[in-house]
Amino acid sequence: MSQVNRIAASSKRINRNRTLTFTFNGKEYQGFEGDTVASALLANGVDVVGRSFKYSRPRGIITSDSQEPNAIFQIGSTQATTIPNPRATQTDLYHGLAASSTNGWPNVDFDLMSTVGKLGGSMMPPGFYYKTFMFPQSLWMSYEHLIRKGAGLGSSPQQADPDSYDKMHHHCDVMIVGAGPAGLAAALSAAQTGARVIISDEQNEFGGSLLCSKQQIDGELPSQWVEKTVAQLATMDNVLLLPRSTVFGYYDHNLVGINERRTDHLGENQLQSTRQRVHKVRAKQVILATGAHERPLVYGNNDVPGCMLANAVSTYINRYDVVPGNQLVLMTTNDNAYKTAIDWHQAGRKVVTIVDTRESSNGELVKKAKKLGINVIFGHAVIEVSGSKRVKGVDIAPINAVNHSVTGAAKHFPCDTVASSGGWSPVIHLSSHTGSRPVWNEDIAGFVPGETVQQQHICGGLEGVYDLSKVISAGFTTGAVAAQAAGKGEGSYAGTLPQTSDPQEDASMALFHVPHSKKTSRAPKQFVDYQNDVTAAGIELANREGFESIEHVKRYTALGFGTDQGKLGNINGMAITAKSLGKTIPETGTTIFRPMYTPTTFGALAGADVKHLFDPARFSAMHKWHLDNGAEFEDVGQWKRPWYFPKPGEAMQDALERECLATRNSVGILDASTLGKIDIQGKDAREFLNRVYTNPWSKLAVGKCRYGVMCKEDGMVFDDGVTACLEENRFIMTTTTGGAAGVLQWLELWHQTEWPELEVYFSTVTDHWSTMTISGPNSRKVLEKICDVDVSNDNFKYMDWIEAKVAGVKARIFRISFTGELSFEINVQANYGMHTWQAVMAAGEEFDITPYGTETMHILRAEKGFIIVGQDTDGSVTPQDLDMDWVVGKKKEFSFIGKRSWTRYDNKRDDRKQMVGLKPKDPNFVLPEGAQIVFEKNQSIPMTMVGHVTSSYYSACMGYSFALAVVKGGISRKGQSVFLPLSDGTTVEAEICSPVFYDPKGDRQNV
Amino acid sequence: MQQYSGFGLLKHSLSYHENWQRVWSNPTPKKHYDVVIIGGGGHGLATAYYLAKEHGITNIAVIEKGYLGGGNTARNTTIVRSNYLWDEASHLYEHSLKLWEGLAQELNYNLMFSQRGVLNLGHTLQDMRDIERRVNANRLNGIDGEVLTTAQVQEMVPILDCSKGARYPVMGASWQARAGTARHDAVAWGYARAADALGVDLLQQTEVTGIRRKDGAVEGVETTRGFISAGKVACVAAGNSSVIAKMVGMELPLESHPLQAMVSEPLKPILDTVVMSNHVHGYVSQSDKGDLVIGAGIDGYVGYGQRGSFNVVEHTIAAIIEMFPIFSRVRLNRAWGGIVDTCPDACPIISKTHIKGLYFNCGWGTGGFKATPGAGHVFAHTIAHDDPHPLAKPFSIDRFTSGELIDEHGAAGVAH
Amino acid sequence: MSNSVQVESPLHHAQLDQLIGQSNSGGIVLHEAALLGHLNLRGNSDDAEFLAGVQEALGIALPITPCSSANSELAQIMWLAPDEWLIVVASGSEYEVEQKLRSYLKGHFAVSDISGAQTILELSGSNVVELMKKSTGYDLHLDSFPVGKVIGTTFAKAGAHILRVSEDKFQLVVRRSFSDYIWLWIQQGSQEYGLTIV
Amino acid sequence: MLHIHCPYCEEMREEEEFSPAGQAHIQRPLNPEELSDEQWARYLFFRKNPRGLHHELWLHAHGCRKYFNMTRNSVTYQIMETYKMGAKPSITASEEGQS
Repeated sequence: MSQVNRIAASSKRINRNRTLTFTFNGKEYQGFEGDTVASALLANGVDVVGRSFKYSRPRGIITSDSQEPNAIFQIGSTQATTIPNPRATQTDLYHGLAASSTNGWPNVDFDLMSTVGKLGGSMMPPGFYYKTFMFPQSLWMSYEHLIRKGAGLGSSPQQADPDSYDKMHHHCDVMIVGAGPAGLAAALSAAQTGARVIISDEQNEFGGSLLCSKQQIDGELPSQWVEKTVAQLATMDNVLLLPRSTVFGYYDHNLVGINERRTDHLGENQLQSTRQRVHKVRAKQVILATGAHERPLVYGNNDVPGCMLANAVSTYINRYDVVPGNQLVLMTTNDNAYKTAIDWHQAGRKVVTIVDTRESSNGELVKKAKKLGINVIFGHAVIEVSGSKRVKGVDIAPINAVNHSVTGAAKHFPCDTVASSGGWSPVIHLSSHTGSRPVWNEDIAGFVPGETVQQQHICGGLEGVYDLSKVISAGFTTGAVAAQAAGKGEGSYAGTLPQTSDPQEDASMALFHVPHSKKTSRAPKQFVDYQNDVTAAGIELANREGFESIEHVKRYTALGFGTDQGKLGNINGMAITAKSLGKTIPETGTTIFRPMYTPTTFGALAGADVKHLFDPARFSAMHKWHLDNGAEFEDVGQWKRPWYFPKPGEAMQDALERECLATRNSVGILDASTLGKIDIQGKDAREFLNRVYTNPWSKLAVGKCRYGVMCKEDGMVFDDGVTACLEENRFIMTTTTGGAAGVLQWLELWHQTEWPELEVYFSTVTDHWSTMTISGPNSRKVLEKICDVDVSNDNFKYMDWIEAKVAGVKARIFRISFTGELSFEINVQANYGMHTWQAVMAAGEEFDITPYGTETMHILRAEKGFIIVGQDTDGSVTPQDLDMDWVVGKKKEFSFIGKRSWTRYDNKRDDRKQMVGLKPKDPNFVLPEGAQIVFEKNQSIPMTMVGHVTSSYYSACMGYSFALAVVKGGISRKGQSVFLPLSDGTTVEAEICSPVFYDPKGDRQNV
Repeated sequence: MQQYSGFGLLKHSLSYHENWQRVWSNPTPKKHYDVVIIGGGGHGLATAYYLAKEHGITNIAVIEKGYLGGGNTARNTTIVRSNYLWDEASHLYEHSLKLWEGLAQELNYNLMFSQRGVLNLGHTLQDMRDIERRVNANRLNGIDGEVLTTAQVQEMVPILDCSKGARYPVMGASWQARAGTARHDAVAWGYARAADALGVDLLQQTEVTGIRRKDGAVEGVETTRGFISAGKVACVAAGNSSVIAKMVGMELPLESHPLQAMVSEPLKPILDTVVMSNHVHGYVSQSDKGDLVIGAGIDGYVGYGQRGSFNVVEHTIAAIIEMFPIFSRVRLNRAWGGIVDTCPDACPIISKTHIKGLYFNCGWGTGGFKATPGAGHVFAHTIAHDDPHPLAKPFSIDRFTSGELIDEHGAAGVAH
Repeated sequence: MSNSVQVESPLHHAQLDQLIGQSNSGGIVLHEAALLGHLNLRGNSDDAEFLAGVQEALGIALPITPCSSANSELAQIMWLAPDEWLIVVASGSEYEVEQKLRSYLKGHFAVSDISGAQTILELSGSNVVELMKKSTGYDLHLDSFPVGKVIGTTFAKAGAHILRVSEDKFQLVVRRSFSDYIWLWIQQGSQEYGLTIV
Repeated sequence: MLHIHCPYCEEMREEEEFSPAGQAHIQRPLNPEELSDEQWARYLFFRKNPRGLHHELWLHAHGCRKYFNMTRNSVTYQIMETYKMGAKPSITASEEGQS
């Protein structure tokens, strides 16, 4: 049995010369190029495509578009390429496609869960979770475990995605969303003004509703007008056409987010290009031409496979040559849906009857249907469907829509398909994304876009205009108006409009929920939102329980929370709520639609910003040397800094001890290029430094360096570093690696916003300089070998800087020390960084010069009690807390940043946490960094914590472990013991001491 | 109050669920209330409930301009945890967590509080120091917590990329087993139902337009349904707190920012715990329905629009893929935004004011949901006694003057 | 002391010179204009004396229209901000030009040598605009981004200054420490077009 | 996603180039030492945070590195104007009239 529902070739949208084989739930089927998975399944007579989420009822395909709630599949043949939850109605068929249902066990045709659904269904009204599973408290996690087992639709891939994704930015005058009749007309008319135009459509080809319409334009099939128009647009340089491109979001200031599916229709592992591309379009004007979605009617058992939207049925017939059944009952509230019966009839299959809920209609389509011999019953409705895996028949009864009642006996009609149409709902989603509230339009019984602050235009079905001639005409006008608003053209379309004649239609009826002879609560289930099994009875129950706001109804019943986001059911749900509360629909209110319009691939949203491009990795000029020499790296901000340099087979601690000892005993070298460096010039540079640093700068002489601390205005330390006076009015400031950008911004902030009168300029020169620090008693000997000036202690003192040539390269050498050893910080222009580094390494070879990384640097500085901002401080520490009052200027005239805050109550407490050293009682035990400190060892929990360890190491040079810590009132507690209760349950003791452990007098750096 | 139970459910199913009682009534405002609470979100409703239940004050109105639980309660990612760094904050959040643990039974409403644990990943050495410090502090405060190695993290969440090849490799994590998630709407509804049963008037679709004062004390509130006299007025308006404060000429140390969150399409169970990463700026859990629930960082500008900028969504999703490369083909279903009122020290304000009878509970930033029971509880005490609850005391608005800030930025650098 | 001083541009490690000639069909053509002299100039563009001083030193008027650039034999000048310009000069001449500026300029100004801090990547080829669209949110249409215009903007997740040299040729001024990231980005973004190194 | 006119570059740029920097027109007190703790706290921490028109400070971080002012509606996100440092806004909300 193959493609039983495929009728003789008539549509040009499918290519009968290309047969595509695919599988669904393991069974092989065939379709044609141009099919969607849904059309191919219907062609093959597949009825049941899934099971419902809550009740496990068999479900079939209902729609032909983004509204589809049931045909949600798992598509893909491997654990790397599988895609959870695409809609069959929006998935182009390709050869070898493997699809399966996402629910149903062991399979969708025989689902064990459905027994539970049938028995337990009545136990599962909306909100049932909230009312049960509460006792005993201890068992909830077990209940939940079972509940979670039933969660979800499709499955996440288990392996990494082989595909890549990217993004593109665009700017245009007019962005048109939707390439149906309105959108295409608008594009043409806007483009003809010379405006830059982008038009996108979610379908695989342009044309929208015209692809499945038979209403002639200029005497030809509408698809011919589409072809001509698209061809014309394609020749224009100022137009970008984006088919297969869904606008998922409309953001502030006219930014439109579009996801283009580039290879999905070709199959898996199409690695020749990115799989999907997000286009971010900043448009001067946006035209929304998103059309309208047909609305189903809500009636008993309306979820039995074979119940479909009328327009979807027409689409399958006209676009795909697929008639999804044999005997049709059409239920409608309007003339328009008569097309479906006519299409069905003309396809050669039987129309059992048209059931029109109105008392009468004399529209042209009604007359045409009657003329074709199709039976029409007015004033009736399908109140109930029979069948389980396929419609077997319907009960049709006379109804009174005004008082919502069935007014007579129901009559049974056998059939296998029920098409319903409750009118149309404009696709207002995008217009809601930026906060615009939709407004109810009584004439079309639907919401249309409300007021907006966006530069936005709407036309066509979105406005509630459905006559093709009016839609096309509105498109041409809107295109011209939008172009003019963007500064192009005269605002009107001068060309001739294509001609089409619309059938005269009688008024439609505003009906949403079809009455049943039983009360809604007792009638067969009448589904509103299929995916979440939300029924009319459920909504009424929610209303009865007091959930009256439409948002409460949604949240209580899950209405609109499916992957179609309420496209199919929201309006019906609102109408049922309104009716049950005795309000109008606008009084009941609408809900605001949010992005995404349809679900959007994570990978596409991330684009190329994944893996090594997730965040820029920054490198110094010597990085390759570090790599070649086996460095392990530490992430510091975006920088990759050498952490330590293990020799083959060496453990980390061994490497650190070797690096420390080498530096203390001979010479070590550190790549310090990542420190921030800011060139400060201008006659007020000194004054500026006085204001932003805590210490004074007025007297720093040319050739000298000084350490400085910066506070935020709240008095807390936020950066530190050495600043050198290069010339009378020129300084070079260093900042921490992580703080570089922030400090420059900070300086600019104060200069630009508060003190523009100060003559000073700041320029970052971080990347200009490569910085290598040689440190240790032999560092001078190394430097002397390659430096062209006298660097003896007499000529080049501690805290001086000089200009010299190092290895033939112009350098600034700073005699500053972060290790406490004799140190020289050599700065060369970064293009010479590698050269100089290698020259220093060569010169140091005889002293066994040892490269070290950040970890050894941290140990050596901690031995000297030097802080690291961000490790020893955390934004709640003042210079006084650090026992660094010496870095606070006492006589500075200007009330420098941070100063005022130190006189607040909290800053004057004497039990503030203060920086101290700690010596563990066990000299071999390294306290964990982050260990908490208590005074009372035996206190029960909660314990009174008085501080914590900020830095802690084993010192190979001193032969014992040590730490830096903050302790309440610690400065006056030196010599006292504290206790550290550790996470393994043990408590260790340590003694508070000076944070300067090594060479407290500072002799070593002064030699 | 009608008791809920499995048995009740069965009974009602036999009568086609036609006889369920209203969960709350729709009263006409009285002329006077002892306490008027501005804001019918989770915090406001919890405050009303505890005032009625524990302090015997039942002549209370909760005034809500929209619908109950419609603000941040309806928009958050529902994470509940108490592993904060500083004593003051961790005590408050732990107080809250303890209340969470018995709340479904107390309210007779299943809030689906699910203690599936929270992992806070560390990606740098400093992250790990901070984690160690925080976990140690938590343990000594009697709050559960563990520091996990990369291997332990990998074992717990096999789908997390713990390889060294990641841009920011996972170096370890903190783990709080008692932490988890809850069904956010149910929290508001559960408190509303219980408060209503205790006699609290829940006035929805009612907007406060002014606060009337006399001699430095509140008299009542002007509303879209007329003047309502009140002995005390408690403002629990979250993102709109500054708007209410302005009615009495006050400024607050707050900025209201957009905070965005998003969910994927529902997936079969794949992620059992909550995984958070401050460093790569993303956090994710999987709901009982199967959605991946994802939180983003806040937008830097003031925004009352309940939406933020798209680049925040892009970055957040990239962060999720950085952590979970297998989610690359999963699809994002919906993204939305809330308005979070943030304090300079990332800690809330629970405070009396210089106006007698006027109280504020605000500034929760990204941490409000998890605090709902605790905040309501201590705020009710503060209102009832006109004196701060001991746990609320450190969160007085005076701290901004004295400098006694509780700087939680280290623990809460990213939204949660 | 060694006589041969090795100099390495920020993209030295990518060994672009070895990739030259490997492919000629790429829609993207990349060239590193390496090791040029880069000077950052600060000053007040309302100060006629300052403008005159620059003109005298460089023989070319300072471009003071936002986002404009100017060229002479000696130097290429890019507007970065109302009080900030990038001056690009021949390799090795930066010191001399800096001194010249210092000698001609009076009053409040600043010059910083940043030759080591950045490099210039020249991107051209038939698909160059597409690659640029992947990388920056700026409008690349000639009406908005004409030849000679220079903008400071984002390039992927880094910052960059971008100068349009011709309709299909751009110069990117990028920071040294970000250059490897940008090199990776360009390779990724060029994959579908092909990349030719010249 | 905001689209912002930089008053220094004199053209529209994408939000990614900018960083917001809080409320505009907060002047640092000239005499911090003379302020009470309350006054100092007000300067440090207390903000208007209006629902409606807001004057705020922005930095063109990836462009010209200049700080500038913006008047923006914090509900609709419409930008009324951007203006240079030192300039006064031409559009202000009357104290009462803010939405």
